[in-house]
Parts: sequence; structure tokens; C-alpha cells
Amino acid sequence: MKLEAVIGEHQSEIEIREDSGRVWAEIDGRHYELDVHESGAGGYLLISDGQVFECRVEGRAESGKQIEVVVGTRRYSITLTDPRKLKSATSASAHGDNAARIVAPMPGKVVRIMVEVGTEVAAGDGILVVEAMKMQNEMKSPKVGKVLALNVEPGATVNGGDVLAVIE
Amino acid sequence: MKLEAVIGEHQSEIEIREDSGRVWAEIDGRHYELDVHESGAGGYLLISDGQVFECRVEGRAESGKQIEVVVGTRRYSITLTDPRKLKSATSASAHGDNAARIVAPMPGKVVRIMVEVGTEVAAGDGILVVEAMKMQNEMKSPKVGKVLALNVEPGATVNGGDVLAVIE
Amino acid sequence: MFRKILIANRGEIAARVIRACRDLRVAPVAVFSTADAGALHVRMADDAYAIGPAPSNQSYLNIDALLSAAKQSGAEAIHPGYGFLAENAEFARAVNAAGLTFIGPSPEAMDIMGSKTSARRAAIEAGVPVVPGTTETLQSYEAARETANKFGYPVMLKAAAGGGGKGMRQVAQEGELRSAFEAAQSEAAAAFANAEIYLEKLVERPRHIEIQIFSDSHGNHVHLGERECSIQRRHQKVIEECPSPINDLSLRERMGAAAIKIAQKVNYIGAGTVEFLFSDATREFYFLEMNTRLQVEHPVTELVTGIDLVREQITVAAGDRLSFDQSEVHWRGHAIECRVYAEDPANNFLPSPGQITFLRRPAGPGVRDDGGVSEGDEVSIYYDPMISKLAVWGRSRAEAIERLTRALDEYAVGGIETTLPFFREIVRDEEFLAGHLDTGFIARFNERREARPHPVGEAPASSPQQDIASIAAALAYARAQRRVSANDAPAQQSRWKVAGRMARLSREPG
Amino acid sequence: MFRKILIANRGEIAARVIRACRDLRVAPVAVFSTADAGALHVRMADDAYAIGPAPSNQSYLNIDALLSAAKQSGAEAIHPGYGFLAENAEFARAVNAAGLTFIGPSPEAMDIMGSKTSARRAAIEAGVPVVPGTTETLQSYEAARETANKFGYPVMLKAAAGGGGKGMRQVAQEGELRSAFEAAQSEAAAAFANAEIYLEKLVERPRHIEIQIFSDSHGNHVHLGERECSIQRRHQKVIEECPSPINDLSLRERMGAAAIKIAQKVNYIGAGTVEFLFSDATREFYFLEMNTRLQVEHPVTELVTGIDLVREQITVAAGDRLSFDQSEVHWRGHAIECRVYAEDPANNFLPSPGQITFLRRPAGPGVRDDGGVSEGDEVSIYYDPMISKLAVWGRSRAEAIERLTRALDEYAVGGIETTLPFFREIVRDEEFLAGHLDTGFIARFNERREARPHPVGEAPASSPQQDIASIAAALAYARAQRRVSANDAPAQQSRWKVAGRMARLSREPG
Repeated sequence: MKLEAVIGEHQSEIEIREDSGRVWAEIDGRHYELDVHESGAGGYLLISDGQVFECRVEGRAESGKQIEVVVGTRRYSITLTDPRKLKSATSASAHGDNAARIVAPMPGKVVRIMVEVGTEVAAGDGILVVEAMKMQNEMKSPKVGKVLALNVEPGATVNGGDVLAVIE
Repeated sequence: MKLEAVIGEHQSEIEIREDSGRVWAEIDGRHYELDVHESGAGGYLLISDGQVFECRVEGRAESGKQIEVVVGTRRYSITLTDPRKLKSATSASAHGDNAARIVAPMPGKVVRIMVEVGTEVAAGDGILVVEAMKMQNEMKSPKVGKVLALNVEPGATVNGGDVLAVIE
Repeated sequence: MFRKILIANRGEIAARVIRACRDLRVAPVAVFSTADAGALHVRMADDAYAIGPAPSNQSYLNIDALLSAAKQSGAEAIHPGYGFLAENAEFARAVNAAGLTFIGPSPEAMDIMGSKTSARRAAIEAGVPVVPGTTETLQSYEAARETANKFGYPVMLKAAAGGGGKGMRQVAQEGELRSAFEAAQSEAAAAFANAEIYLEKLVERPRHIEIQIFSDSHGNHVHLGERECSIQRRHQKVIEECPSPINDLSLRERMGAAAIKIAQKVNYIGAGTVEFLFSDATREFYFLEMNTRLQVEHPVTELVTGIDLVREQITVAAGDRLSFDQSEVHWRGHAIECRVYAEDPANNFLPSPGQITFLRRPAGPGVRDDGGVSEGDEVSIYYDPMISKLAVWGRSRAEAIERLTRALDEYAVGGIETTLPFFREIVRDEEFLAGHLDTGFIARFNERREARPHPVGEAPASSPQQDIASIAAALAYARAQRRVSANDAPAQQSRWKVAGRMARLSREPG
Repeated sequence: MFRKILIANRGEIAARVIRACRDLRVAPVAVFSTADAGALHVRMADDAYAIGPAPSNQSYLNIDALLSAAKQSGAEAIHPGYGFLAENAEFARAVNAAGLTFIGPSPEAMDIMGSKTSARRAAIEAGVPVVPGTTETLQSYEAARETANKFGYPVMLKAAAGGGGKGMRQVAQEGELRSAFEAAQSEAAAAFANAEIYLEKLVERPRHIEIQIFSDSHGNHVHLGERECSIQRRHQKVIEECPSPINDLSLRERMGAAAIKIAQKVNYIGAGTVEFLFSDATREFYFLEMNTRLQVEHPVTELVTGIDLVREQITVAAGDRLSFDQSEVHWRGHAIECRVYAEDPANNFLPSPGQITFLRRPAGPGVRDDGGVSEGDEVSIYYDPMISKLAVWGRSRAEAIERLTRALDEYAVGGIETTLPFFREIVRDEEFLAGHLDTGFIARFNERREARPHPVGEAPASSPQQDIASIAAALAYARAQRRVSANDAPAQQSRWKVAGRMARLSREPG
């Protein structure tokens, strides 16, 4: 099976072949021959040339979706692309505009908003404060600019990933 | 839902009704009203009148099959019968004969046989020795009688549940 | 001894108190909010009662609901744990008024120590040195500005009812004061239902050292030595040690004696902690506050002294004498605790709630993990995100750090982010290894960390490990694909079979 | 210090040695049989090498395979754990001949102590009292019969190369001798590849007390006090304590001095244990044997003395001096260990191999669990069925038992039977609580147990608990039924849909 893997900004080609607990892999011309033991719940024990790698794959491994793999104590976010499944896949390219979005990193409650639409802000200026788990987190502007949009009001409950404000 | 439950020699009628995390149960006229929280992997937290019962149901719960339930540190073997599924179920009654079977309690190897077919034995006499996990276990006759059958030879590998010998 | 104790708390500390109850053959009673139905502390208890919806002011801070649960269960005493109502004198009074025993000091002692301003006065009266600052709460921003100008910046704003860094703000200059004052007030109000704020001069590069004391109802007061809690983030302790890396016997004696003077001053009963700031430069210490409850970090003292503090809290509350006197308190070896939070160290320590899909707790010699969650449990957004306290013991500080390093590497949590990767770097940090600690440690650590190409103790990003990660992902993908096609094939087949039979059936009559 | 150590073992002891390696920043190398691919000790290691098929004589006892793995990995030393080749002098010689360090004593010391008959001679020469018996191995059943008649029954048959109760048989009268002799010989041959058997007079109601000793290559010998291991089943220890409930300082000194005399006699290096029988009646002790390796029960000594025995084994093997001297060995509190076996206590302790479908390890103050398995792992039929050692520490024996009781109640293992229910009864047994221990304890305990209506600490069978169990089963059944019908319904529907479409298609052309 041939796949494309992206870790951070690093892209590589993987080819793997399996036969009764043995795996042959090639990544960008580097060869690996491994003993594999699957332990359920995403646990993969890989032994390559005597070296032990305890891996855990979190969640379901799908093409085009980010897969979290823990090797030892280190976590990698990997996006695999299966060329056979590429028919309708669109590359999730970044939006081309210059605006910075203030995104709620987790569910919480907006307790205070320090700016209005149109306010000129410097990088590091506080925009609003979200409370979660009894801690108040001030969300700051990542850049110099003007507040383009404020999508929430004080007291609003927000979910992780919600765009709270946009800085132009 | 109405079911019949057998624990050891004790048989009872159970009726249970569920509604959004609350359970009403009646067992042989005793009433229970419980809060139930299922934690996955067979874990059931039951709270009855303030009292906490941490339960774990091992394996799949099927009608007519023995179900292992651990409540706190105590394990119960329960056989449920769903009257709606009773069509073809036959009661697994004990064999009527008088013979005692020497059954291998686990996988192992027969290392020695101390009797022959026809040998008269007393209760407690050694019949054969099975080795498992480096321990030799002497299997003894549970009763006075005559060796009716010997189904294995020294060196044979046996599985748990295999009938090794029969004493008449 | 009590027959039943209600634990007015949740998470790891509820589990900890339940274990002490078990040891004493006392039946533990849990309480839970709707968010905690099925939580670990409920599963571990003998009895459990629902006390309200998820927000803590409607459940774990709901005194009426707690007392009603205590009455229903027949509990004779209430253990408040830490946080929530643990330092609320009104709660202690309500418990006593209901004819139950509050496992803690008298409401009067709590009143004095509960306000940092009156605590400062008590310390001064007991002859214990304090940090320069106000003994009055600040009524307004203007009052804060005036006071700050009097002492000179930098200053600290603190919640009078505070603890755990909530409602606390460091202010370097006047320009920051207004927003810090407002944030501290609103946090204090949310966390302690008390918006009172006071101000102190900031002691530069202080160590945070605290003395564990214990008193019984027969007038005996002892100290169990110090804990160093200098490693703080947002004024919350994250790593604690016993003894302090300074490990100075005469200092321990001086600080212990000062702590006991304060305990005597307020006729203290039970477990308490007197917090001090310590300056390496002057070798002087200043009273900071007294926590009239069990500390989060009590396990390090337990590991070094061998004394079970929670068990002792219960026996003392039952009227027993202390099970040991000062001469029987011995300090052996060194213990370190890390507070494992559901927070993302790669994303400014933002809380990371969610389901714990995988949990492997460390084990082996010298390792103790006080956890509040199991695999499959949900870390909710409603409560403190601490999921466990990992404590280790070693014959020396060096051995303790070696064991801590090993235990941190064994620890694995899936599904949520935790502070474990952060600790794995700290235990390999040269300043930490040298014991050069003060409350500015984390800030300087972060600077050192950013200067490094990749985290200490980790392989660089482009190592073979990265290839292995890709291979594991590819394997998981390939196997998932095989399983899908294995499941699809027979379904496909049977669908055709069914269709064929149906087609035949439908043709026959026609 | 070594850079890499190969651990020639599996299960919990391999995990234990790996943890010591981690603490010392030494890379641990695992070996595994085909039955252990994916086992915990492999997952924990840096490197791992396959050494053969499941049967231990083809893998963990395969010296060539082990040395070849050591060579491939670049390991500089081999830790044998306990069992397998740990007391095999030939292995130690082969390791040394390969230019590697064997972590243990010299082969010469192992030779002397490896044969119980020569060990007895060495003890006699060192002036240490021994149990009356043969110093020669028995060549035949007839020789055994003659010797037994000379001492008088009861007698004990023991494997000269033995340990752990294997190849050991108690014989009450001549009628039992032949089958006991044959069984002991064949077990000894299977377990140690050495069928030699000897005979001792049986000391009645003895305590089994052993002294932990430690020696370095610089001629220093110390003792770390005693462990009491009187609670045995089939001559295998199941519960061990440190100190002995006798807790007699002068006895500890006498036995410690005797143990050191033996260590000196054979120029011992590393960790060793001198086993004694002790008679409560006479207060006399008799040398039994010396184990020239780490004991299974070493954690109780570690908990009480604070000394990491495995770490010390490694540093001593690397040529370091002992990290402590006799005056620095202090005993604090009391520790007890239970060996958790995959055996069915309700079915004559028959091994219970299989998959561990659920595992909840106990935690909290004073609890240490040295496990060799994780949830999902398979307990195979090929090896010793011990899955973990649960050890607890308390300030006193009473506190240790309270904590042990709590930990045993927390411990849960699903999918296989374990000895946990058996331990839960023992820790509630009045004779155990009183510390009245001898090697006949289990037999008398079983008698007391059968006389009771239901196990101590458990509700009677007809309690509400039984109703709750039935309700939980019924709930699981009802929910499974609902899931089945939920899955069936759409499938049913879609099959009809497909059939309809297919029927239409097939009609159109016709």
C-alpha cells in the first residue's frame, strides 16, 4: 500500500507491505523491516532491528484526516492521504485573506469584552476574556489591526473552535 | 422486561423497567428503584436508596448463558432466561448416571498415569498427574469405584474441560 | 470513631479521603453533581447522594444540599477536602449547628485565617514576620492605586478569601493596575463568592516554603517540616517538594516554631499549613497566609514522615490525641509531587476537557499516583482541571528526580492534553536539578526552553521516531481498510442474494 | 556504569529491573519467547530480541540464544531476575566467558549455594546451625526410605537445585514416600534440569524467616534485616512481611550476623537471601538455604529500609561500593506483600490462564503494585502464573494490614481467576491479625474457613447484593437486546429497499 504522510511541514511517501506480523516499509527511500504486535485500543508495538517503539494510534485512521500517533512519550500529528481515495478530496488550503481570527480554544463563558468593532489594537492587546474551569483567560490580538467583527457578547457560552472576533 | 434468574440453586423472577437513567426492578416481590450509570466495558454503577453498588458484567449477556457479575469484590454467576427466547432451549440437566468424570481444569500435559482401566480406587487415590505452569497437579478420584475409562496417555496435551478419565 | 463520614468534595481528594475512611473502617459517603454521576469518587463510596446541577455554586458549594445528604445518609462528620467549602467558616458553623462534626479547625480559627488581612494581624501578634502590605481590604481601584504608590511597584493583588492563585495578580506598573484589579475582583467573586482584594509589596525571587502543622483538641501542636512550592504557574503550585532543596535543619526548626506559634494563637485543631516567603539572599522568611485545611500537596509530607495526614485528621476530629509527638516526627529521604492537569502546555496551558480514552498510570518503587479519574471518564469544563498528583520518594533528591523522570515517562494519557510533557522537560532542566528554585522559576524555564532546538530528553523532530510514527499510522490505516473490506464483502454478497430471491419471488406471480 | 543491560527474564521482575535501569539512565534490553511478543516487559524496554518458542527450555533457559541477543544488542551486563537461570552457575560462567558482567555473585558461590547439600556443609563450617538431615543427594527410593527411617517421620524431600517449592514434598509416613519421591524428582528435573533430591527432618510449626544480605566487590557485607515468609501454600510463599511480626531486635542482630558469616564464607557479591527456620518454642533458628539472587519478596525490605535493592545490584555489579553501611540501615514501619496469582482459590488453586479483560490496580497511600501484565494481556500456560505483587507499607503492622485490606478490595481483575479473594479473607483472619504465623498457617486457615457460613468480610449469599447482581445482569441483557434490535431494524429496511430496487431492475428488461 502506498500513502502520502504529512507531519508538520514535512511530507513523505510511504509504502508498506505486511506479512504475518512482519512489516516492510519504505519512507522516502529509507527502508524498515519491523516486527509488529497489535495490542488493541490502537496499541502497536514495533520492533525495528532490535529497537522497541511503543506506539499508540488515537482514534480512527482515515485518509485525509489528522491522525495522532504517540511513540514513547512523543506525540505526532500525521495526515495520511491514500491516492486511491483522492477523487473528491479538496486540499484544505488556508484562507487567503489577511484577517486574524480569535478562536475559542475550548468551551467556556465570555466574561468581558475589552474592545468594540472598529477599535484599533496592537499585538498583545487584550480583546476579550473567556472563563473556563474557573480560570479566566485573556484572548489577545496576535497582530496590529482593527477589530473587524465581534461575534459574541458578555455572558455568552462558547464552544471550542468558535470564532469570537476577527482582527483585520 | 421479565426474566428468570438463577444464581447457584436460587431461582427468581425479575422484572425491570428503564426510563432515562432510572431503573425500577422487582425481584420475587422485592422492589428496587435505582440510578444507573453505565461506564462502558460492562461497568454499571447502581445507586439504590443512597447505597452504591459498583458492578461489572463480564462478557456478553445472553439468555440461557452464564453471566459473570462482580458487585464490589464479590462475583456472582447468573443464568438469565428470557421467556420470549425459550422456544428451542433445552434445560442442561445433569447426566443421570453414577459415573464421576476427571476433567482437566485447564490446558496442560499429562505426565503420569497411576491406574489402568479396571483398577479399583478409593476416594482420594491419585489417578493421573497433569503438569501446567510448571506445577504438577495430581487428579484424584472423588469416590470409591473402578476406573471405567482412561482417555489420555502420558505426554498427551490436554485442554481445559477434556474428560481425562471416568470412575464408575 | 465515626461510623460514617460524608466527603463534601469530588475528584482525587474525595478518593483520597475515601481511602483513609476505608483504613479506619469508616463508611464513606460521596456527593455528586449531575456532571459527576458515575465519577470515580462515587464508584468508590459506600453511599452517594446527588446534590445538584454541574455548576459548583449549585452543587459542591450548596450547603443546604450537603447537609441534607449528610442527614439522609446518617453521616456523623463531614470532610471538606480542599477547595470548595474547605475554608468556609459559615459551612463549618452550619455543620456544627446540624449536630455533625466538621473535620477541620473551629469556625473562629477559620474566620481569622480566612481573611488574609486578619491573618496578617494574627501573625504579627504572634511575633511572626510578615510581608509589608495592607491589612485592610481595598474598597476601590483608587484605594489600590494609592496603596501601590505608597509601597512602590511591583506589587501583588490578592483575594482576601483566596488560595490556589485565583484572584491573584502581579502588577509591575500602574498602567496594568486597573485591568488586574478588575480581573482579580471578578475571579475572587466567582471562586470564593467574596470579591475582597488586598495588596502586598512583591518580595523579589522568593521561595515559597510552607510548614505543615497538626494540632489536636487536647492542646498539642506539632509541625511536620516544610514543603517547597516555589514552582508556580499563574500563582498555582505545580511541583512541590519535601524537604526544600535547601534542607536546612535549623531553618526548619525556626519556621516550624513560628508556625506552631500561629497555630497556638488561634487554638488550632487538625491539619493546617502556614505559608512563608523565603529569601535566599537574606535567609529571612515572611508569613504569607495559613491554609486551614489539607493541602493538595500533602502526599510529599506523608512520604517523607510516614504519617497519614488524612487518617490523622479524622482521628483528631473524633477527639483522639495526636498519634505521635514532635520527637517522633522524622524526615527520611526526599519526595516530589507533580500536579497533572488537563491543560495543553503547547497552547499556553489552556484547559483541555474531554474524554480520557487511554490511561496508563506509572508504577514501581517510590511512585504514588493520587488520581481522580479512570480510563473512559470525562474531564468536564466545570471543575479544576487537575486529574492526578504524581508523587515520588527517593533516598535523596537526586534519586527522587530519577524516579520522577521514569514515572513521568511511563505515564500516558490519551484523548486530552495534559501537563505531563511540560514536567518531562522540567525534571531534565539543569536549574531544577540544581534545586535553584524561586517563584520566577517557570518564567525563566520557559526562556531556556525557547532557546533550545527541541525539548530536552526528546528526539529531534526528524529522527527515525518520526518515520516510525508514520509507519504506525499507515499500519493502522491499512488494517482499518482491510477490516472494512472484510465486513463489506459478505454484506454485498448477501444483499445480492436477497435481491435475487426477492426478484424471483416478485416475478413468480407476475 | 553500564550503558546497556540485558534482562534475561520476563513478567513483573523484568519490568522491575527495567525500572531500575531507567533510574540509572541505563538502556534496558528485553528478550522474549514467541508467547511473549507484545508482553509488558518488551513494551517497556529500549531494545528487544526474540529468543525462541514458548516453552522456557527453548527460550528463557536457552543460554546460547540469550548470549546471542546480548551480543547483538551491545549489552554489557545481564540481569537474570529470579527463577529461570538466576541461580545457574553455568549461565553465570557463560556470561563471564562472553566478556559480559553477570549481575549476581560469582559462579563459585552459586555452585556452593546452588546445591542444598553443599550449602548445608558451608553453613556448618561457618558455624551456623542447620536442620538435621542428609548432606548427600539420594540416589534411589531405597536410599530415601533408609534415611527417612533413620530420622523418623515426618520428613521433607527437597530438590538439591530447588527453590519456590518446586520438587519439594512433605512426607508424613512411609506409604507416601514412593510417589512423593518420584513426583519431587520429576518436578525437579522439569524445573531445574537437575533431578537430585535430598531429605531433611521436618521442624514442626516453624516460622520461615529469611535475612536479606548485600555484599560488594570490596569485601563489605551488610544485612537488611528479616522477612517473614511463613505463609506458604504448596511450599510456595504467598504472603511476606518485613519485619517479622515477632519484631525482635536482638533476634534480628543474631540472625543478621549468622547470614553475614555465610556470605563471608563464600565471598559473596550482590544481593542474597539466607533462609532460616525459626521455632517459636525454642527461639532457635536453623539455616535452610541461601538464595543467590533477588527474591520475589524484595519490595517489603525496600519499603521498610528505603533502599532500592535492584538499583544496588546494578551499581555493585558495576564495581561500586555499597551506597550505605550497616549503621545506615534503618527499619521504619511495616510492609506486607501478597503474590497475586492467576489461580482459582475456589478450585484448589488451579492455574487460570487466559486474557485479562479488565484490570484495576489499587492506589493510594502506602500501596505499591509490581505488576507484569496490562489489561488485554494474555496469561499464558507456559510460565509461572504470578501476575503481580501487591505490597503495602504502614507505620505499624496494624496500619499495614488496614491498607492491605483496602488495596485488596480495590484490586479488580477480569477474565481470569486470581488469588485476590483468598487474600481478602486472610487479612481478616484473627490468627493473621495476631501475627500467629508458621508454615502450617494456610492449612489451619482453610479449616477455620470451612467452619464459617460465608467468607469473612463478605455479605452472605442471599443479601440484597445478590439482587443487585441479578439486576445488573438483567440491565446488561436488556441493553444488549435494544442494541441488537436498533442494529437490525435499518438493516432489515435496507434489505427490503435493495430487494425492491433489484426486483424493479430485473423486471424492466423482461
